[in-house]
Amino acid sequence: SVPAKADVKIGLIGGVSGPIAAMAPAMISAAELAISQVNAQGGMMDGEQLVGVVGDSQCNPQGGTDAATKAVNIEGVVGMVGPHCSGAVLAASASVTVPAGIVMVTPSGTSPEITNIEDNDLVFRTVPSDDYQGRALARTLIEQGYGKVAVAYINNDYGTGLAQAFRAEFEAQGGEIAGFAAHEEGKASYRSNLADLASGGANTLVLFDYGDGTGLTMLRQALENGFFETFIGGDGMKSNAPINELGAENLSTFFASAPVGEASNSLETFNAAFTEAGGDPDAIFVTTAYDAAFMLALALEKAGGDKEGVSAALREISNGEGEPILPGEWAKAKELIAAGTAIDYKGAAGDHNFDENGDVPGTFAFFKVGNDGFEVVTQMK
Amino acid sequence: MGFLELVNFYIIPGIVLGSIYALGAVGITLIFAILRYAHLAHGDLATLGAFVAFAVVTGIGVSPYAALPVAIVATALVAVGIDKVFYEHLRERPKIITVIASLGIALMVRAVVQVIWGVDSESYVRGISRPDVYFGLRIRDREIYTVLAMLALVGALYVFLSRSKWGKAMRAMSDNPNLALLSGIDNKTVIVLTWVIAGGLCAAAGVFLGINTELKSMMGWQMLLPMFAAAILGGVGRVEGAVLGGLIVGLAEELSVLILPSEYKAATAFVILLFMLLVRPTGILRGKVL
Amino acid sequence: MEFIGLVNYALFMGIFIAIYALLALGLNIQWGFAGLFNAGIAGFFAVGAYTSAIITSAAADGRIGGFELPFLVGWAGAMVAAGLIAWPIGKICLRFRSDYLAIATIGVAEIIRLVIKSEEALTNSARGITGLPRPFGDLPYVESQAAFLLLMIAILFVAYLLVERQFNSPWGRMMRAIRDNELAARAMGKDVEYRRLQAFIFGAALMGLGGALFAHFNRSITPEAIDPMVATFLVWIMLILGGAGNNRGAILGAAVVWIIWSVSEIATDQLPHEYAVKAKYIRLFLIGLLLQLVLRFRPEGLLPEPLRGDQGASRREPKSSARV
Amino acid sequence: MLELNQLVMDFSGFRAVNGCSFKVDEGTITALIGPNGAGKTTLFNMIAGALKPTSGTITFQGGDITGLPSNELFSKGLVRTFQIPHEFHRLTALENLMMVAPNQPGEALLSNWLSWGRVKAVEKDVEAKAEETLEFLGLTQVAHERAGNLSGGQKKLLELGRTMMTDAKLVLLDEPAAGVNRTLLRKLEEKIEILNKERGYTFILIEHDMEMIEKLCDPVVCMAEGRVLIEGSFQTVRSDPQVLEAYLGETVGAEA
Amino acid sequence: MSTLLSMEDLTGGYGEADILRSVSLHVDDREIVVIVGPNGAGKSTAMKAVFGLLKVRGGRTVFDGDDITGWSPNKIVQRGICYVPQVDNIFREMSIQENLEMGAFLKKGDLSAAYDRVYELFPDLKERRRTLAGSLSGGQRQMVAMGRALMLDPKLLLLDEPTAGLSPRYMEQIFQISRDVRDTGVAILLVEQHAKQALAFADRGYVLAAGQNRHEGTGADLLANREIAEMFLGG
Ligand SMILES: Nc1ncnc2c1ncn2[C@@H]1O[C@H](COP(=O)(O)OP(=O)(O)OP(=O)(O)O)[C@@H](O)[C@H]1O
Ligand SMILES: Nc1ncnc2c1ncn2[C@@H]1O[C@H](COP(=O)(O)OP(=O)(O)OP(=O)(O)O)[C@@H](O)[C@H]1O
Ligand SMILES: CC(C)C[C@H](N)C(=O)O
Ligand SMILES: [Mg+2]
Ligand SMILES: [Mg+2]
Repeated sequence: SVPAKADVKIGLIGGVSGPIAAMAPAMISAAELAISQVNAQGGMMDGEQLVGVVGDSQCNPQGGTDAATKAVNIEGVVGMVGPHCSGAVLAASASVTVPAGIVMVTPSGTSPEITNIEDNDLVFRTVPSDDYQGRALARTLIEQGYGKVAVAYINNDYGTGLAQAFRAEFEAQGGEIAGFAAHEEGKASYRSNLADLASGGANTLVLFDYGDGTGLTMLRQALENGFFETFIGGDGMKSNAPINELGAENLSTFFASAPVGEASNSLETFNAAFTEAGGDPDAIFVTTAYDAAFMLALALEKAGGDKEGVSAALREISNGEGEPILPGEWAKAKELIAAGTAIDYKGAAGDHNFDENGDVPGTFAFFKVGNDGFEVVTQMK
Repeated sequence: MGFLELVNFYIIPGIVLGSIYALGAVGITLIFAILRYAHLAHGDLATLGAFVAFAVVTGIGVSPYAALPVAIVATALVAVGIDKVFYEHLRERPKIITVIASLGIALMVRAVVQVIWGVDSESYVRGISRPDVYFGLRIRDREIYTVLAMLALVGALYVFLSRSKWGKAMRAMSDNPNLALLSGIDNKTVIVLTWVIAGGLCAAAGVFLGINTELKSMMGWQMLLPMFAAAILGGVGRVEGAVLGGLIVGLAEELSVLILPSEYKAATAFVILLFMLLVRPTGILRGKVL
Repeated sequence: MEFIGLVNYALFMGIFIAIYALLALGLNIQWGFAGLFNAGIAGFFAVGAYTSAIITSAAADGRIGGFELPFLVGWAGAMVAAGLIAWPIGKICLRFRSDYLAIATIGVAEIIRLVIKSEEALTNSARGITGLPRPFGDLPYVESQAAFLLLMIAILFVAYLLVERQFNSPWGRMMRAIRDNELAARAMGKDVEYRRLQAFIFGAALMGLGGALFAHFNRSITPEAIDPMVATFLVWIMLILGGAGNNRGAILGAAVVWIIWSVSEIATDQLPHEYAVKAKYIRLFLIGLLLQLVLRFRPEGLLPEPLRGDQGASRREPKSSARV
Repeated sequence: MLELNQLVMDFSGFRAVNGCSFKVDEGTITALIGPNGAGKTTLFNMIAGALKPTSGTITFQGGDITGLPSNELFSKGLVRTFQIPHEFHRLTALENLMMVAPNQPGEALLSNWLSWGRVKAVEKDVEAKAEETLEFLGLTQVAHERAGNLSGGQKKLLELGRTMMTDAKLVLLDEPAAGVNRTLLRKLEEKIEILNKERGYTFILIEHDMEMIEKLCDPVVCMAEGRVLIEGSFQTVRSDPQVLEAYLGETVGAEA
Repeated sequence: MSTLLSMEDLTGGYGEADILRSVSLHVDDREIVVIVGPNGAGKSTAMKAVFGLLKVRGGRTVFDGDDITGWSPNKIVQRGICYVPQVDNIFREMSIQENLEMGAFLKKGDLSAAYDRVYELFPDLKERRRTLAGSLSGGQRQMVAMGRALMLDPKLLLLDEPTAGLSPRYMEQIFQISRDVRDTGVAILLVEQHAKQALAFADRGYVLAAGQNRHEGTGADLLANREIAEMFLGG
């Protein structure tokens, strides 16, 4: 008989309870999709199962370090997807994963501070730093002919990061910012905020927020009261919630940017698979979460299940050279790895060629709301 | 900025928001005065009420206004039940114990909501509704109903408290529970009554918040601090004070955008509160000094 | 799971418990002894953490500080800053009674939180401050954790001695008297306002230290850490469960509550994997429920407040009291 | 020693004390009597700094003390008791007395570290004195009981005991006899007399117990409706028809 | 004359320790009974025991034929006992009138006769009936407390030191009222430190010390006992 083989565990650490409770479940199930694909297509190495250990980081450093410690020390994970929130990423990497030599790939920690962590090359992310997306969006808007916009952003690292990068680039490109204001999440009314922003005279509102959170409230109140004509969101707004709650017919002037892979059928492949698994592929950060888990699995496979080599392997499987691997192509990748052939993962959220800091530059697309959800308007550079 | 604009985009939203706060603050102020503790699970009970109504709305397809009574009754029952199971045996203990217990209840209620209804944003009615314009004032039906319902519920409560024997008994209980007992006032009934009222109003706050925005599992928790500010602002134990406090907090939050950077909107309630405590520590209407 | 893993986990819990115990001790000075209902712990925690971060981090564009001073200077600075900010807050707020004070301090803490979150030049706004030095940070994982824990225990021990002596001295008696009856204390010649302020500042300084230790342990501080739930309410739960008015109770409470908080996740992870996400909500439910159970069966806290005047061995046992 | 000059106290429209003036000489035991609600306690509250007079002045040993907070008055040697006991309910009876002792070095934060020896030495003296006082009041068995659990009368005794813990110059006693057992009361009377004669304390005593007043007090001031009705020796006051009518009633008056 | 209230070998206290140790006493119909004793003897505790406000570990209380041990206070009030505690005996944040109204909480119908009676007894209260009771002087509070209990026409009135803090004139009056009330058919059990005056007008008295019965007898007998006078009544 075959000797029982130990499972290979990775941590799926996210803000299940706490302020981003509404976003975390979709991200976790996207990562689990990757895991189940791995297991369905032969598992790890000699057929070991890949197991995702879910931990609750509560979107704060206290919870993040606690969950990470448990995952690393009690569960014995050899890699980690998450935490979701930047504060938790910063804390958990400094006090747990980096000292323990565990690779961490965050799918949503977007703070520019993550770039600077002294991490012995152990902290990666599949989501571009807010700096990149903000700038890319600014350039796209200029190209699309928006000259004057107002910006509303949620007052956290995500919103602040995007908004500031956006403003810098937009103004540098000759655009005019006619209103720039942060807001706290969770308030019942934002009409006065909107009125104030609208008083600057812009017709377009750039909204850096979450589509299933405060961003939805603001979008609704803006539409209902006729503030602004056009609405532009970041990836946080590219969520199904506005379509479900407000109706696609009301969102004809709503656009959002989000990271996508260059091989855009990567995204379609993922979308199909995730929809089949019962997920919402337009939910925020699901593509990055999926990619993070899938890449971690590839790296572990390449490193032979040993945490030591994961970091190097992670770079090798997606450095742009080698046989392209699309989302879900585990069996193929496994074979190639076994054969010693170089592979290059082309993810749903981008190609993920990590720079020396473990960041990805990200490629973005600009979406509009069509009849069946979001449709790509144009690629962004 | 024109006058109409001020009214449409600052005053009216402020009043609607204030009415929602007021519904919650009235319950908080009653519990404060009669049972003498800060009930930190109030916000999450409001969430529960909102989701109960949601279940009714999606289950049998009625409008949220029709579901409101169901939510009120259900939440009132839950509140009474929570008191019986968890708070009752702490009655003789220092009040801080119950405050901490209510924090635990907040977590438990929220967990129940999250397990049953999940964590996604929901709305009672899909789509958007644009306001009607009356003489340049942009008002939605739901806003009128919110304010009217608040006035009706709180007005009825006010009459009950000042006219009926049980209303007075509630005050007596809040004043000197032992002596109330010795006067033949059945403290159990008074406490049940308090929870029925507080729980019911709290559900109404949740439902109206849901009607005016969306339903989220954290919606109540996020309303908790402004509701407390409103209760204290109005004077503890004063029902009409809580309404006034709620309206002031609501209006101030909306108007604050005109003078403060909008990220400080959430602080306005507290700035007003601190200022008021400095000049008038008993609240706008003279409340209890606890 | 390996033995060394358990050790690591235990070390980590020990560090967190020690940090929270400092917060609980600070709160015990304010509530347990002076009767001050401070519900703004997060504010002092944050001021301490950020002060130390500014003092010890490397210089950065666009915000003040980055003095790169040793962490000890940062910690001292944290205590001073938290104490200093407590001074005007206390001046204004301490004249409010119990629940009013609570809501006033919550308000102040919220304002502090918003300032920290929004003021780029002061705190690097929402991104927080990173790259803080961590004592023994260069050692390998286990050694580094162990050394840090020892340092925490040493600090906690000193703080405990400091507080305990104050409590058992006439100062503590006076504070408890003021807590019980302000009017009478004043009539007996005690300067109530001044003494309250003293206790408030003393407690706040410890909270500030707790914040600084937390920041340095994680090498970073971000606004997410000053969420009222984990930075204020959790500390209250610890103190009340441990036993307000009892320093050992405060420390024990920190340990018990943190262990419940952390271990409950391991417990709910036993649920089938399909429920992995729901398990986290159930975990919160469980935490709430355990809290109810402890309060039900130990309503005076695990270690009730001692009747301090009755510490002599020869003295008779106090009658238990019906009401406190 | 103490001089009250046209004191007035208004409570939102209600005038509780209405132009009250009298003097208290050093070394006397002055009685303050009068019907319920005459304003006696309110007067005490003003003298002791718990209330700020609406108008009028108070001088104590030649200095104006109007409106000074009570803790400052305490350090000038002015101590009061409360009619409705204000014990520190979670402190033991013994601690209730010990905390009163003035100038304890251990009340300063730093001296608990810099001069612990001295703190302990002073503490020992204070404790001895407190125990002695409890003994005298018959409270020794409840010395280590929480004061909140004492009986009504025991709390009143504790009130009185606090005044014995300091070297006061002027002691204001608000109905020390109410609720106190009569046998014990006779002992208290002796003690007050001793404190007055030997230690030179000056007393102002609010009382409704005529026996006690007769035994201890001279002069007697009778208030009614916020004003001084009459002032003089016990006999003069007692036989005054107005006092009889307003205060003493028939039986007690008839005994006179 | 039949026995209205009887306390039989009652033992109990607030916590672990027994404050009352086998205390027995009884009150007959239309009787005024006074309890005297040193401070801390357990007099107030004995009264609270009637209302079940402490842990009773032995003995029982019978009222008008019913064993009321363990009943809830509001049921006992309904059964016909009114109690004026020694301390904390008013609703501070309610007006005088409302205090009285709460006293009559269990009474149905028109209260004006009851109000008139109380205001007649304490005219000082009448003119200030809208004043919050918490701002009253010590003596005035005592009047309100007494008035509250008189609102309900009880069968038995328990008064814990009703005269403490009252001026001599009112003290007289309280005793007079007690007699009047008794004459309308109400029995009274009271605790007094004005022991001589109280024993002089009471039908019977008990001396309690250290939680135990010490002496029992008619008022006159107790007053005549030299030892009692010296030990408990102030010589
Ligand atoms: N805080 C207050 N607010 C309003 N009225 C007050 C207040 N304090 C006292 N009074 C009123 O002032 C009057 C005098 O009260 P005070 O307590 O001085 O009387 P007293 O002479 O001490 O009577 P007693 O002998 O009954 O104690 C009373 O009528 C009382 O109602
Ligand atoms: N709530 C309580 N908890 C614990 N012990 C108490 C409590 N109340 C009273 N005691 C104790 O019970 C004993 C009797 O008290 P009680 O009040 O019955 O005395 P009393 O005879 O009424 O005295 P007084 O004449 O002073 O009112 C006292 O020693 C007191 O310390
Ligand atoms: C899930 C998101 C809210 C996380 C956010 N982008 C952050 O960096 O904290
Ligand atoms: Mg008085
Ligand atoms: Mg008594």
